Amino acid sequence: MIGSGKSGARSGLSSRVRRRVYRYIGIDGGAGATLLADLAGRNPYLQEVPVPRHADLLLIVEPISQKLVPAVITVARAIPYPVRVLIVGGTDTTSFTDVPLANLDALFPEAQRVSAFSCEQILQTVFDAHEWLDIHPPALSELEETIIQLPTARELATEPAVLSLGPLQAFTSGPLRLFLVCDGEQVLSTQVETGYASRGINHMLVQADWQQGLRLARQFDPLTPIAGQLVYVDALEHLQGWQPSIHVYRCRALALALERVQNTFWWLVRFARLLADSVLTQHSYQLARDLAALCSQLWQRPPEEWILPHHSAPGVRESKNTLAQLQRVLRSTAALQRYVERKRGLALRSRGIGILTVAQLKRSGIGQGPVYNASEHGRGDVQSRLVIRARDAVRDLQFAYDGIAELAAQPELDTDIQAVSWDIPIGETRTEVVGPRGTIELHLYHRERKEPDGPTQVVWKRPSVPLLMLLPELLAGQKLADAEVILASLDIAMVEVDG
Amino acid sequence: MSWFTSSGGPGLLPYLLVGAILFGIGVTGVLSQRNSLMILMSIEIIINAAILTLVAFWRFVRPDQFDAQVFVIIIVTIAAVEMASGLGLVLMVFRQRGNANVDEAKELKQ
Amino acid sequence: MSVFITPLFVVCVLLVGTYFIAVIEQLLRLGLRSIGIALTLPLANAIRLLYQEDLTPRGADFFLFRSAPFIALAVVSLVALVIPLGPTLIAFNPSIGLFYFIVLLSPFVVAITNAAWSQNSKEGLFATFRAAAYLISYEVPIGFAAIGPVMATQSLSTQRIVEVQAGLWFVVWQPLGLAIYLIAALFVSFRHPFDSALAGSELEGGAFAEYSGGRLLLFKIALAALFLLLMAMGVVLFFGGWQGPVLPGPLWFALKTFALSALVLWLAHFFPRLRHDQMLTLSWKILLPASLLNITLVGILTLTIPVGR
Amino acid sequence: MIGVQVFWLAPLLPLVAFGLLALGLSRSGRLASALAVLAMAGSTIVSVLGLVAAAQGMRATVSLPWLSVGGRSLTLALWLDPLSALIATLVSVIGFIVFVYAASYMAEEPLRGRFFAEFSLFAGSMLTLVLAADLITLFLAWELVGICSYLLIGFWFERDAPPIAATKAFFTTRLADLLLLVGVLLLVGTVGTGRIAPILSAVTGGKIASNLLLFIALLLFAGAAGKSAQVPFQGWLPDAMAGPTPVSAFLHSATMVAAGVFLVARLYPLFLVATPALQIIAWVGVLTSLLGGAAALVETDLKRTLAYSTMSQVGLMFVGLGSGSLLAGVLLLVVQALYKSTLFLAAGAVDRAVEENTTFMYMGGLLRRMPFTAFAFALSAAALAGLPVTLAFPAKDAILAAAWYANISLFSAALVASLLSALYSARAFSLVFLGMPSPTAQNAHEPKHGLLVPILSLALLVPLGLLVNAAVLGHPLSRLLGGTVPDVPMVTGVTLVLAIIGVVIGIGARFIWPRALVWPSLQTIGPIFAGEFGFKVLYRLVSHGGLGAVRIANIVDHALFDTLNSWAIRGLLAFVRACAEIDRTLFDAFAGVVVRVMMTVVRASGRIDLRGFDTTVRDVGQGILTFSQRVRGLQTGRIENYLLFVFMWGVGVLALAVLVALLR
Amino acid sequence: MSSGLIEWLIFLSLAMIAIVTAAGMIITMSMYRAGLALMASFVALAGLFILLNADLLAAIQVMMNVGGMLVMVLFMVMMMMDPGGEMMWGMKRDMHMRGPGALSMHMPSGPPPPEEQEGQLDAGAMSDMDVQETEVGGHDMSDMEMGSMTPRQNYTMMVDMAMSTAQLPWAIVLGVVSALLLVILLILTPWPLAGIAPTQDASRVVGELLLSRYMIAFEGAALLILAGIAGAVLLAKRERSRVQTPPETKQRGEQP
Repeated sequence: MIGSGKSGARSGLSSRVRRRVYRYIGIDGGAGATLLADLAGRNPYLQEVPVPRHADLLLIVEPISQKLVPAVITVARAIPYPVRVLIVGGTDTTSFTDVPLANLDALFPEAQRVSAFSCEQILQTVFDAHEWLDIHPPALSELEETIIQLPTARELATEPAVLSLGPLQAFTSGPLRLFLVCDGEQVLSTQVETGYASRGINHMLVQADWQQGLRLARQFDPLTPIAGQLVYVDALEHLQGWQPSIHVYRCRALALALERVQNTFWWLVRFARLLADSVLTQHSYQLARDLAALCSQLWQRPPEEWILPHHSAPGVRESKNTLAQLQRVLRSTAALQRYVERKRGLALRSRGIGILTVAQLKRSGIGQGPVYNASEHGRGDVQSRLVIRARDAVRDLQFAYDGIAELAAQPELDTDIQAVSWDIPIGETRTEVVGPRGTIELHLYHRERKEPDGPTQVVWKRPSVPLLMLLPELLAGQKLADAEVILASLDIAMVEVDG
Repeated sequence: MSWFTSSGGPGLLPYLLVGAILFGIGVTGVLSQRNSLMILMSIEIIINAAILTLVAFWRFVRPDQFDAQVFVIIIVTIAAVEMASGLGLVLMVFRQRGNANVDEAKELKQ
Repeated sequence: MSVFITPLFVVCVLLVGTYFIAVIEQLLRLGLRSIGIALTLPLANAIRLLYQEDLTPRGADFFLFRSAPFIALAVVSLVALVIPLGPTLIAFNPSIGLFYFIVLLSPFVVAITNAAWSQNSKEGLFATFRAAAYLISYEVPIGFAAIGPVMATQSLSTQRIVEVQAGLWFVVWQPLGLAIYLIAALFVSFRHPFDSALAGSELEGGAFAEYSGGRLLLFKIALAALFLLLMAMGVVLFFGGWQGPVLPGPLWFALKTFALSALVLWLAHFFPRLRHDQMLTLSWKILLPASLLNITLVGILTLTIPVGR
Repeated sequence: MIGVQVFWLAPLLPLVAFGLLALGLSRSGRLASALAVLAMAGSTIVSVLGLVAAAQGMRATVSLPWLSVGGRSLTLALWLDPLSALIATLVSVIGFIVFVYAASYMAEEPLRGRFFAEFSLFAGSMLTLVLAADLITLFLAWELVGICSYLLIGFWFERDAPPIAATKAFFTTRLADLLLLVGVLLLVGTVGTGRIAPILSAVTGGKIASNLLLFIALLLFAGAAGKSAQVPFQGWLPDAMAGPTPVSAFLHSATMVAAGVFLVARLYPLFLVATPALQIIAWVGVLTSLLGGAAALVETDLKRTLAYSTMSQVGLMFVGLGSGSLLAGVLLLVVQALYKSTLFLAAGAVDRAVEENTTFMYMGGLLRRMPFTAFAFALSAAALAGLPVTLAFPAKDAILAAAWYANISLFSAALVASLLSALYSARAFSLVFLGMPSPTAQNAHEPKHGLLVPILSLALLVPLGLLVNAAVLGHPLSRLLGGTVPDVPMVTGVTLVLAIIGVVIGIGARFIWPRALVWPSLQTIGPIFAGEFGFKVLYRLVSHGGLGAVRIANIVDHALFDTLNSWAIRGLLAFVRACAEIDRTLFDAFAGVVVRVMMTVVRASGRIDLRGFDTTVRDVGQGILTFSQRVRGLQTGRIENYLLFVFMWGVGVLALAVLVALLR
Repeated sequence: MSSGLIEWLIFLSLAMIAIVTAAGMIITMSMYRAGLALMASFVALAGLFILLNADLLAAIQVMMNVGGMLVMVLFMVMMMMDPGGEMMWGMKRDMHMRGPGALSMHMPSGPPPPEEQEGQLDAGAMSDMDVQETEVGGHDMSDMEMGSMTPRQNYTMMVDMAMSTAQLPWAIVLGVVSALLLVILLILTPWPLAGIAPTQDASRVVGELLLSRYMIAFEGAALLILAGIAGAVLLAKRERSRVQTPPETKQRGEQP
């Protein structure tokens, strides 16, 4: 029994009774998967519901692309009166100049706003806001249709049912729309529609100088900012021909590993909620929370400040306590791994479905990442993906533990070189970093100087894309209830795909 | 009339009348419906009319002997079986030609 | 006069019981330490739902959509009548009480299917199919599991079943029957591991996807009440109903019922939600043969050792 | 005495084993064989106990009420009396050994789980048959045995021969069983109970009219003849060799063919009363024996030879029974079971040794290569020949003596038959084990112990029987079954001389014509015997009758019902068409006439107000035309319309009923 | 108010329900409603059984028929090509759930109106119609408004949606006639009445009867059920529905 729901409900019983229950449905523009996963377990008085009809609070996490707007409006209209809307806009949407993003304040002028990206603030705003204005969602404008090619009733011998999941997905991080053509409970064919989370970063990275470039790279996949930043920094350093010190390398590796573990945990939380496996949910949620707390007070300065070209890294803060905590997290992660491997109930639901062979993966150009490892070392089904991720988490934590112990032993050598604003030299480079979903690769070409100065061409190799391409052949023939589980087990980040 | 009321309450005849009316409705359904499943359901109505009559007779003619109830149980069972096999047949028909309408089964004519 | 009072009493008991079921659920979600929240939260939720507007989706089958929750409630309160709360405290005591109980379980599913169908969406349609499939597949095991005590008692009257267990509870020598009954009961009342017709996230809430406000509340109450009643019937069948040493009968009955439901919910929360075909497999390939086996065993025991009579 | 309490376990154990195997334990063949062997061992012990108890003069009956529908109550009853105990012991002992043999013989068989399930059922049902105290029970067991033989003979159903042989056996015996059933029902119906003891007492008490009794006896014997392959039902026996060897061993020794003899022995008093039946039995027996012996003499296949020998031996048993000596027949039954099973097991070993070939041409000269098998074979062949080493000698002697007492011509025929048996047994032995080895026999070797041990143990039982019978106890069988073994010294001498002569000739022939499989002196008459003695057609008919019946049923079904349907529909259509025709011609014409008349009238009285007439006329004509249209439309070929007609008819009937009610 | 009067009231209401719902089953447009109506009629009959002190039969009636009808309904929903059952698959419900359309449609009489060249809409086109997805969840075929259709379309749609065959009038006549005849027959026949009420506990007696005197019938019924199950399974069994290769997925936001 891990006491989730503590922090919100600290105040006494009386206030609890006075407090009202909010049942929210979250709309995730792509950046907010972690936030929503965290929020759902924070406070029992703020419950997440899967269906708009049961909700009375609409929680929108910016940025929302134009394409997603109709869905948002539909959901808002589906919520019974009285409707409240809360917009969470942590990231600076202003910087995305290329693709026009939805202006939610125009859509819902009565909405409350939280400009920070933290659960505490959201809870505070929700519970302390006594005057909610009622929302009058705008009428649905003209929607573009999607034509689906169906098998004819002849070859089915019954009527095909087209089930459209999304675009607001509980199974992927970020919006994605699936059309499942079902014969009864069996999925016959799938049609994927993407582009709901596109912010046009690919365009903007070109002609962005390196500060903007760094910021955009961090935004590239909001779930793994460090990885994105790191790959960009590596690229720059490679172009410049700098060699950071071993200490810096180690610190970067540590930060990356911790981020990987954290992603895995939050993904696991969402996955467990999807399976309605409460034990797993509580376990992984607690782990994720602990690790998040740990990371927040691990470094002397947050990573995005010191992961810069030719910067030196800071040491870790009060080592004893952190080490003890990390030890604890490590131990319970091992326990989690055992649970995932042994639990029969979980295996019932996850074994033997969504099997991906190595050949398939190779064909679609996947040679690394947890999914590939699962297919290579395990049976390649959903359960083995779970297990592999858990093992990776344990390994990464072990690595982090050793590294931090070492760092704590050494005296910190933080001689901060102020980064002079230099420009990107002519040249071409390709760097890669192991993110939580696989290797992120960056190709930077820079041919000639121009104003504003930025690389000529930027190509990201994103691990989620080929998985998405695999989806239709993976889902064909699966049970309807399995489709979502399989999709979730792939852990596709739509922001990464859409860019 | 003694078989119209018994001890103040409705007697044999009212039940029989209800049965007759249900029978008529069933006949109408069997003859008029276009969909074979609807025809099956109309047959069910007819069967239930018969059952009602049977029970009424049991109650007012031989209440001391429970054979009628046994018959009713067996009839209900057999009706269920009939329903099951009928559904199977209709399913076959449906698979062969895209629908289960009787008025498009004209093989007798050709 | 008691003819009118007892049903009223039964309904009140039912409401209290549903509240406690909800509390137990919250406790399982939040953990034992936040008992205070668990106690207040159901009430808060209920109030919230009452405030909410209740919508009828466009193109819904108006009549069915509106009437479904009331059908469910009506069925539940009819079912409740045959539960013996005490030596004399039973609203309606026909000679075929147990049969009556089991028979009335299927109209409840009709209510669910109505709700699912009438909301004019594919998700609802899938939910309809699933719920109906479950109806067929659990009616048999639960009936067979309930036959065990009947064989021992040689009577279908619930009151009689309880009286027979004065000496020895049936659970002592029919544990298999109890297990089958409890699983099937979870099945019947669409409880957690078996709730893919109502909460399968691929169906976005399935049968209740379009319900909101008061009707949703009614449905939730009906579901919880059905589960409570099934547990109560389980107590009647296997745990000697209101029989108990010191305390008055009704109190014993309440204690046993809540203990049993808490236990079952706790056990259930260790499993992830099952897939529909897994549920059907469980029912047809495991529960059904097991219940037949149970009947055989009980028959042998009843004939050899005169337990029961 | 424990044997009395538990004897009913003897059939039960194999049946239970079958149940367990059928419930799915037969997945693993090893487990299945172990279980079956265990069950047989258990029932062996039980039946031996029962035999001991019976020998001490104890009797017991267990009965289990089966169903009591329609006033009469049927019970399944087993009882323990000397005969049943003896045969049960025989069956279970041989069964046990054969099972052990089969466990290693079928070791490579993928489906041996199924095999052992059926085999245990076979044994169990035979034991039930033997111990049955009730004719109904006996008949049930009888049918079970038939089914099992079908299943087991056709065990290798994917080959060509076995299924045909199985069908043949099944239908031949079925034909006989039908007669048996009639007989049993007659008996039960007349006596009023199914129990054997009261029936026998009733029969001996002369409660039944003699001619009816004769009829019944003949019917019963027909059943017996069917099971134990007597003329004219013998055709299935040689083909039954298509089954696995253990099956043939069991089926020829103690179970199937023994069943017929057992039935006659069981109801022997009945036959004693019906004397003509007894004579018929004797003659049928001797005929079968002669035919079988002759056929065995010219057969070129080892197992078939043995099968024919079985026929002849069983025929001799019937001779014994028919000529009034129960003891002789039963004695030969017991002994023949022992050595015949040995012979078959040995034959199975030989087949294995020469690469699954069963004809003589692949054998020969195996004596040096597989001495133990040769020894066992020789021992039992000698018994078959009637040499005095074995218990077989007194048995045959007794039978011949009985025949001598009964009828001189019968005796001479039986004498010839026993000579034949000596000849063919010697011939078979010499063809297999003596002379030049054939190429396949070059590298033959002893079978593995799993096969050898049962063979030897059974073989040793054969002479042991003699000691037990003659020396140690002095005719315990006669003491057990009552009555005395008929014994005539002269006959004994003759038999002995004949047997020796036959054996010498048989073995000598091998060296005179070393290459010949069939002795040249028999070449001419060979074909007559080789087949089924002109009964071929009958068997073809019977065996293919099964499939034929099904086909015929199909044809009839199609012909009858389809034509009926089509007739019905065609009739309906014709009716409708007729309606259409009628109104097309009649009404239309009529309408035309009316219209014309009217028009003339109208035209004639042109002055009078036209419009009224005109409209009415047009309406009439129009109405009639539309009506004819409507009626023509009846002929749609749509289901629902025909349904409509049917219901119209029903309503008509209803209206008739109402009229009747109104008139009353 | 006497118990007899109460009994009369209950009887009348139940009989009313039974008859009206049975008629409604034939009349209504929606397959699902038809099934429900039949179910309701059965339940009302069960009520009548209780009035006739046959509680056991009432329970059995409910148990057998509610479940059975539910399955029936599912079959209808699954395999009604005519829009009555197809509404879920993307027809506008109000078209036949509200207004006069709520009653079942008949075969249009008379010859079909002439074809139009453009925008003609036959059954095939209709079944393609629900292919188009328009929004999350519910579907809408606004171009299928009754008003906005040419006569030809209207005719074909009427034919497709018709629940009853062209011989409806005959059927009604026959039904009425048969009912009337039955009624007359019933009234005319003198029934031997026994003025006593049943006393024993039905379930026990019936159970004993079933297992003693009617055992053969009982076993026969069991056998029949077995045969029925086997036959139904055999008939309804179908080879694994083949899963054809998924259509090309179009990936937006994909730069080469």
